[in-house]
Amino acid sequence: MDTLKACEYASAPINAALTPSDKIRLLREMLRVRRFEQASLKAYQAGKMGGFLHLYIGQESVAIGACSLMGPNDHVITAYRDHGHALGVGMSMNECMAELFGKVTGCSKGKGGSMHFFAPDKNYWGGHGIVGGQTPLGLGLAYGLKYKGLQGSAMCFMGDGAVNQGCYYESLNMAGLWNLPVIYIIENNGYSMGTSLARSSVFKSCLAERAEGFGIEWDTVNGESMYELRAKLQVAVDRAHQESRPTVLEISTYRYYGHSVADAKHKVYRAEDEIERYKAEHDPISLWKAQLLEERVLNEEQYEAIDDAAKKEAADSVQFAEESPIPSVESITEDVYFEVDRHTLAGRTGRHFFNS
Amino acid sequence: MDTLKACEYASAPINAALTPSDKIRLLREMLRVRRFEQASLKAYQAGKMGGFLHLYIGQESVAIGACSLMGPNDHVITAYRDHGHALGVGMSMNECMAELFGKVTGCSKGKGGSMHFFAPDKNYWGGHGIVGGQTPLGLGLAYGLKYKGLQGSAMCFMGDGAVNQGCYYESLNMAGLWNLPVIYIIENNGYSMGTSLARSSVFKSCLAERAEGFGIEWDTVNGESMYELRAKLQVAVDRAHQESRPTVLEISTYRYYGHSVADAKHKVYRAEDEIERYKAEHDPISLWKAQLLEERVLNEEQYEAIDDAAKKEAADSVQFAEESPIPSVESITEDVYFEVDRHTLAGRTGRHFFNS
Amino acid sequence: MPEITYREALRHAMAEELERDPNVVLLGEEVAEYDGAYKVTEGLWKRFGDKRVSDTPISEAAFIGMGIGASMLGIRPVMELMFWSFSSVAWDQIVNNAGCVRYMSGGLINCPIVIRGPANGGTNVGATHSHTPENWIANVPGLKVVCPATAYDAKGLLKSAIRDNDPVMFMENTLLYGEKWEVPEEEYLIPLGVADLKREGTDVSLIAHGRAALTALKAAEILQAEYDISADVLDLRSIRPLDEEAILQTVRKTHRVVLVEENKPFCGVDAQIASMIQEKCFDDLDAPILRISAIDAPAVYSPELERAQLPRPTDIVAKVLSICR
Amino acid sequence: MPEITYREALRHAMAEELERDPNVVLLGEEVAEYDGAYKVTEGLWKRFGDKRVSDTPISEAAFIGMGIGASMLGIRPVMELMFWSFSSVAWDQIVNNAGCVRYMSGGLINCPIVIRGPANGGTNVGATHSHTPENWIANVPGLKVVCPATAYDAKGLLKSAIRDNDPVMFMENTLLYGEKWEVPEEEYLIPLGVADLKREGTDVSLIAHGRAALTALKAAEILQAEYDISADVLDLRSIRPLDEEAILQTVRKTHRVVLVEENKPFCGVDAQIASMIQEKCFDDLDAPILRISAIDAPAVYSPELERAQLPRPTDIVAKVLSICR
Ligand SMILES: Cc1ncc(C[n+]2csc(CCOP(=O)(O)OP(=O)(O)O)c2C)c(N)n1
Ligand SMILES: Cc1ncc(C[n+]2csc(CCOP(=O)(O)OP(=O)(O)O)c2C)c(N)n1
Ligand SMILES: [Mg+2]
Ligand SMILES: [Mg+2]
Repeated sequence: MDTLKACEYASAPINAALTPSDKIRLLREMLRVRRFEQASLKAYQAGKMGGFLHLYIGQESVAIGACSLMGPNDHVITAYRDHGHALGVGMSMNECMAELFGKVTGCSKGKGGSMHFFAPDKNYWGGHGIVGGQTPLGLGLAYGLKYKGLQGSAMCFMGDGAVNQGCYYESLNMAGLWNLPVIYIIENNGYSMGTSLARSSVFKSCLAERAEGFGIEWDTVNGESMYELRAKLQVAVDRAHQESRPTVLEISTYRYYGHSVADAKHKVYRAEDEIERYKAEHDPISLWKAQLLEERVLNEEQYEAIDDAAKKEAADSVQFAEESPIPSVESITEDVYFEVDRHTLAGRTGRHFFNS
Repeated sequence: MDTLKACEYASAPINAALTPSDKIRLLREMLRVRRFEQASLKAYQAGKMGGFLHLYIGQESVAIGACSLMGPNDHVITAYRDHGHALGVGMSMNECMAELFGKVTGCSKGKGGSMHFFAPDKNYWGGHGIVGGQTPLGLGLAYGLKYKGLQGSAMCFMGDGAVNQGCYYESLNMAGLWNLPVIYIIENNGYSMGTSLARSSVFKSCLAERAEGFGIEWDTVNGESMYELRAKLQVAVDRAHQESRPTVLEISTYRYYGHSVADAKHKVYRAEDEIERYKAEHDPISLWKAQLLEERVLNEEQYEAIDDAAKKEAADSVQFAEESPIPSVESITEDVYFEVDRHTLAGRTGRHFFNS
Repeated sequence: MPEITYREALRHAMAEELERDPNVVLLGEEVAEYDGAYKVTEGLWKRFGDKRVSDTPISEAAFIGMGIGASMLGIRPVMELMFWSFSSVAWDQIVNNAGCVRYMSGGLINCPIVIRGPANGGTNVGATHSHTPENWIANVPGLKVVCPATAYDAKGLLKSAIRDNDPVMFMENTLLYGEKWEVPEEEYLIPLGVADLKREGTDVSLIAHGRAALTALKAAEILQAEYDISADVLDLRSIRPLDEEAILQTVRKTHRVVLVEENKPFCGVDAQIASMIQEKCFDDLDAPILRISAIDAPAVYSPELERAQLPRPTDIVAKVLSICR
Repeated sequence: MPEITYREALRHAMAEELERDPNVVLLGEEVAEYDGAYKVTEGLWKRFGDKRVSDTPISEAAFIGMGIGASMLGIRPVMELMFWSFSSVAWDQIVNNAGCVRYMSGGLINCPIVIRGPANGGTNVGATHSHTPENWIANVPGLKVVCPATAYDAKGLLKSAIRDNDPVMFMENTLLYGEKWEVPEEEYLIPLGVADLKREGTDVSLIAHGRAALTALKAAEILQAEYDISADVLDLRSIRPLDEEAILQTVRKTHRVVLVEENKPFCGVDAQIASMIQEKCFDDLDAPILRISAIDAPAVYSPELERAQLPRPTDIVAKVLSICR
C-alpha cells in the first residue's frame, strides 16, 4: 500500500470527521458480521438450515465501509452474499439468524433464506439470487430517488462474475443517459465460484473500466483499507447527491471460505497459501484493528470486549432462532399478493391460488 | 471526406486487387438491392404482403461491401433489415420477393417474411427480429468455425439501437476471452426507430469504443465509401482469419425511408432536409458510381444498362412472387421439428403437435 | 354513449391515472416523443412532459427491472413493451424480481407496476413477434395477468391494474387497437378477477379471452342464425385472478363447453380451464370439453396462412356442432 | 445389473456421446475444471480436454445463444444450466432462436442442441432458484422437453436427446443426483416420446413426471398396503413429444386418474394432460381427474415448509381415496 496515499485517504473529510467512537463502531460492525457468519456456519454444519450459505467473511470492510456512509436517502441492494450488508444497514442478528433457520421470526418470515435478507425500512432492498439480476433494480431505486426529487444514491453491489450479465451494461447505459444516482460496486474477490477472474473476463486494466465506454466515472479501490474505501465511496456518493451521476467502483477483496458452504473444491481452484496470505496480510478487520491501535483509539482489552460482545450477540441470535417457531403450512400462500394479504376488495375478487 | 485517406483506402491491397468488372459488380449489387426494395415497397403499398417491411435503402454499401469480402468460411448474420445482406450473399430476388409475398417459393417457404431471410448454403444465417438476439448466434458461428478448425469469420450485423441489448456485451466478453473470430458490425444509421443515437446511448467517442473495455479491437468506418468499407472490413476479416480475434466496427450510414414502411413519423423525428442532404451528398450508390466514372471503369450507358437490368430483375421477381402458389394450411405444422419433417423414428415417436 | 377505439380507451385510462396520481409514470420504447409504436400513448408526452412519460433505450431487461425497482419505492410505473414478445429478454426481471420479491421478503415489499403492450398473433410479423405468454405469466404466483377484448374492458381494467398494488401484466392486441366500442365518459373501473358474460345462451358455453372472445361472439351469431344453437359467451378478461365462479356457472347452465384461445395448445390457459371445469363440474358435463387454439406451430408469416392458424368463427362452429347434435 | 447414481448415469451418457461423436461438446458454468456445480460432469474435462468441455462466464444469454449458433453449423452442444431457473436470463435465446429458427427458415436450419440442468424445488434455495419451466417449454412448438425420474431413464434419454436433431431441453432434479438405480453396462437408448409404466395396477392411474413419478410410486405402495387399492403409475418421462397413447391406455384401464407434478398448478403440464384425457376418454372416466401440484406460491425457503409445499405420498393417497371409495 502506498503510505502517502493512505495518509491522504485518512485525511479525506469523511474520514477526518470520524470520532474515535465512530472508528470503533466500524470495527464493531465488521466483527459483528464475522461472528454472525461464523455462528451461522456452525449452525449450518449442524444441519439447522437448508439451501445455500454464502459467507462474506474476508470482505466485511466493503459492506461496513459503504453502509457507514448512508444518509436518509441512500439505499443498498446486493446479491446473495448479503449478510454483511444486512447487518451493515442495521438489521438485527436475531432476525437474520432466524431467517437462516427458516423461522417465522426471520426478516423474511423464513421465506427468503440466506440469499434474501430485506429491510426496506432501513433502505435495504436485498439479497438477490440471480447473478446480476439486482443491477436493474438498483437503477430503479436511483430512478425513484431522482423522480421523487430526493438527494440520494442507490449503492448496488455485485460480484466480479456478475459483470458478465448483460443487464448490467443495459443499466450502465441508462444510468449514464438519464443521469441516475446509482453506484455500482463490484466486489472483486477474484473468483466467481471456481472460476478465477482471468478465466471469466477480459478487460483493459480492470472491470470497472468497462464503464468508460458508457461515459461513466469509475475507480478501483483497495478493499482492505477502511479509509480508502470510505474516501472513494464518498466521492461516488457525492457525485450521486450533487450531480445525480452514476459511478462504477471496483473494490478488490477476498473471501476466505468457499463460494458457498457447499463448495468443497475451494482449496483446489485456489492455492491454500493464497487464502492464508490473505488472512495473514490482508484481513480487513486485523488491518483496521491495527490502525486503531496505532491511532490509540483502541486498546487490546477494548477490542476483546467488543469481540466478545459480538460473539455473544451471535450466540444469542442462534438461540433466538432455535427457539423461534417454524412458520405454518398455511403461511405458504401468504405474502404472495399484497392485495390478498391486506384483504382488500381486489384481493377478495376472483381466484388467486389454484390448488384444488 | 479526407482525400488522402480515400486514396489510401483505394490502394489497400483488397481494393487494389479489384478488376474493373469487380468494381462494376459492386455497383450492380447495390443497385439490385435498391431496385429490389423499391419494387417490394410498391408491392407492399399495393397490399401484396403483410407484417413489416424494413427497407435498407441508403445503407446498401455496407452489406454489399462486406459480403464482397466473403470467402468459403466467412459467414453472415444480421437483424430484420436483412434484404441487402441476403442479396449480397447471392440469394436470388425471386426467392426473396416470394418470401415477402408469403409464397411457397419463398426462401423460407413463406414462413419467415421480410425479417427472416436465410440461406445456410450461402453462409447466410438470417434475418432476426429480436433486436440484438442475433449477437450470441454470431458468436456461435465463430465458435463453430474455430471448433472445426476452419479459417473463417462470422460477420454479425446489428443496429445502433441494438448495442443496448445486454447479450451483446456478454458476447463481446466471450469473444474476447475465447478468441473467437466474430466481427460485430454496427450499422449506425443514427436512429433506432424514432430515437436518435443521442437519446438512446451514452458513449465516449462512439459506440464501437465500448469494445475497448473488453480488450477488443474496434474502428469506425465511413459507410458511404466503398473503398474505406472494404479496406477496414478486410482488416477485421484478416484478424479473424489469422489471429482468431474479434473486432467491432461501427459504420456510419443512413436509411432514407422510415424505420419500417409503417413508420409515418420519420419526417418528424428527423428533419426532411437531413434526409435530402443524405440522398444528395452521401448516397453510397451515387458516390460509387461517381468514383467509377472518374476511374473510367464505367460510363453512363453502362450504368443505365445495369440499372435497367436490376429494375427488370426486380419486376420479374414481383411477377414470380405473384404467380407462385400460397402454401397450404397443412404446411403450417411442417418445418417445426427436423425429426418429424424427415419422418425419422424419433419424429414418429410420441405426439409432437397438440391440436385436438 | 360515445364510441372510441380500444387504443383510445387505453390512452384515456393512462391519462386519467397520470392525472390522478403523481406517482404514475409511463416508460417504454418510443412511448413519448414518437407517441408509441402503435400510438397508444399518443399525446401523453406532450401533455404530461418528460418526467412522467419517457422513452427508453432498447434495453428491456434494464428498463423493466428499473420499473420494478422504482415500484419498490412507491413509484407506479406503467411500462410499455412494444410487443409482449420482447418480454423474452426481460423474462428474469419479470418472473424473478416482479414475481418473487414480495414473497422472498416475507411481504415487506410490493411492486405496483403494470407492464403492458400487445400480445397477439395475426399481424404477420413472424414467430418471434407473436408470442402470447399469458399462460406462462399466470403460472407464476405473485403475478397477475389481464387480457381485455374490448375498449370498454381495456379502459376499466387498465385503470384497476394501475391502482393495483401487485404487478399486473396487461396484454393487449394490435388487431383491436383500431376497433371501436361504446365507452362511457364517466370514470369507471373494472375489477381484476371478474369475467364478463358477453352473450347469454342456453345450449353451449363458449369461454375465451382476448380477441378470441370476439371470435367466439361471431361464432355464437352463426350458431344462432344457422343452427338455432344458443351460446353463452364468457370472456374471462382476467386470467389471474380468475373468475372461477362465472366459469362454473355457465357450465352448470349449458352442460357443454368449447374453449377458445389464440395461444398454442400445449399448456395454454384453456388447458387450465378445462382441467378445472372437469374437476368441479364433472357431473354437469354432457360432452367432453373441447378446445380450439392456434394451430400448433410457431406463428407463420404468410398472411393467408396465419389467418388460418388462429381460431376462426367457423372453427368454433364446427367444434360446437360436434358436441351439440 | 450394477447400481449407479442418477448423476453418474448422466455423466456416462455424456461421456459415451463425447466419445462417439466429435461434434459433441459440453459447455456451461463450472462444468470443466470444477467438475460441475453438482458434479454431473466430473472427470469429463480431464478426460476430454479443453476443446470438448469448457467453462463459460456467467453469461447465459450469450453462451446458450452461442451454442444455438454453433448447432446451426452442425456442432452438437450439450449446455449445462447450473439451474434451469437461470434460463430466465437466456429465455429469448431458447424460445426465439432455438425454438423458432427452423420454422422461420422454412426448414433450412436445425439446431441439434441439448440444454440440461436441474429444474426442481425442494432444496430450500428459494423462489428464484426453484423454477420448473417444463410447461413453458412444452408450450413452444419447435422445442422438446424431457424430465427423467431415474438413473436408467436419465441415461437413455440423454443419449437420445444428444442424438436428436432438434433442440431438447433436458430437466434433471438435484434431489435425485445421489439416488441409485440399476443401469445396464451395455449401451441403450430410450426414445423421446415414450412413457414408462413404472407400476401396474387396476384401480387408479397415477400419472406423473420427474421426481413426482417417484412420489407417486411411494403413494402406490401405501395405497396397496393400507387400502388394497392397486395403482398404475405412469411416468411420462418426455413431455414433448408426449406419449399420449400410454396415457389413454392406463385411463381406459382404471377409469380413475390422479395427476401429480411438482410444478405450480396454473397451466402446469398436468393441466394439459387433464384437458386431453377428459376430451379423449370422456366416457371412460368414473370420477373427475384430480391434480396435485406444488402449493401455489413461490418456492418457500423454510426447509420444513418446502417439504410440505411439494406433493408428498400422503397427499396423493388422500386424493386417490377421495375418488376410489
Ligand atoms: C444468472 C445466474 N447464473 C448463475 C448463477 C449461479 N451462481 C451463483 S453465484 C455465482 C458466482 C458469482 O460470482 P461473483 O459475481 O464473483 O460473486 P461472488 O460469489 O464472488 O460474491 C454463480 C455462477 C446464478 N445464481 N444466476
Ligand atoms: C428486444 C426487442 N425490442 C424491441 C424491438 C422493436 N424494434 C424493432 S427494430 C427497433 C429499432 C432498432 O434500431 P437499430 O438497432 O438502430 O436498427 P435499425 O432499425 O436502425 O436498422 C426496435 C425498437 C425488437 N424487435 N426487439
Ligand atoms: Mg467473485
Ligand atoms: Mg439504427
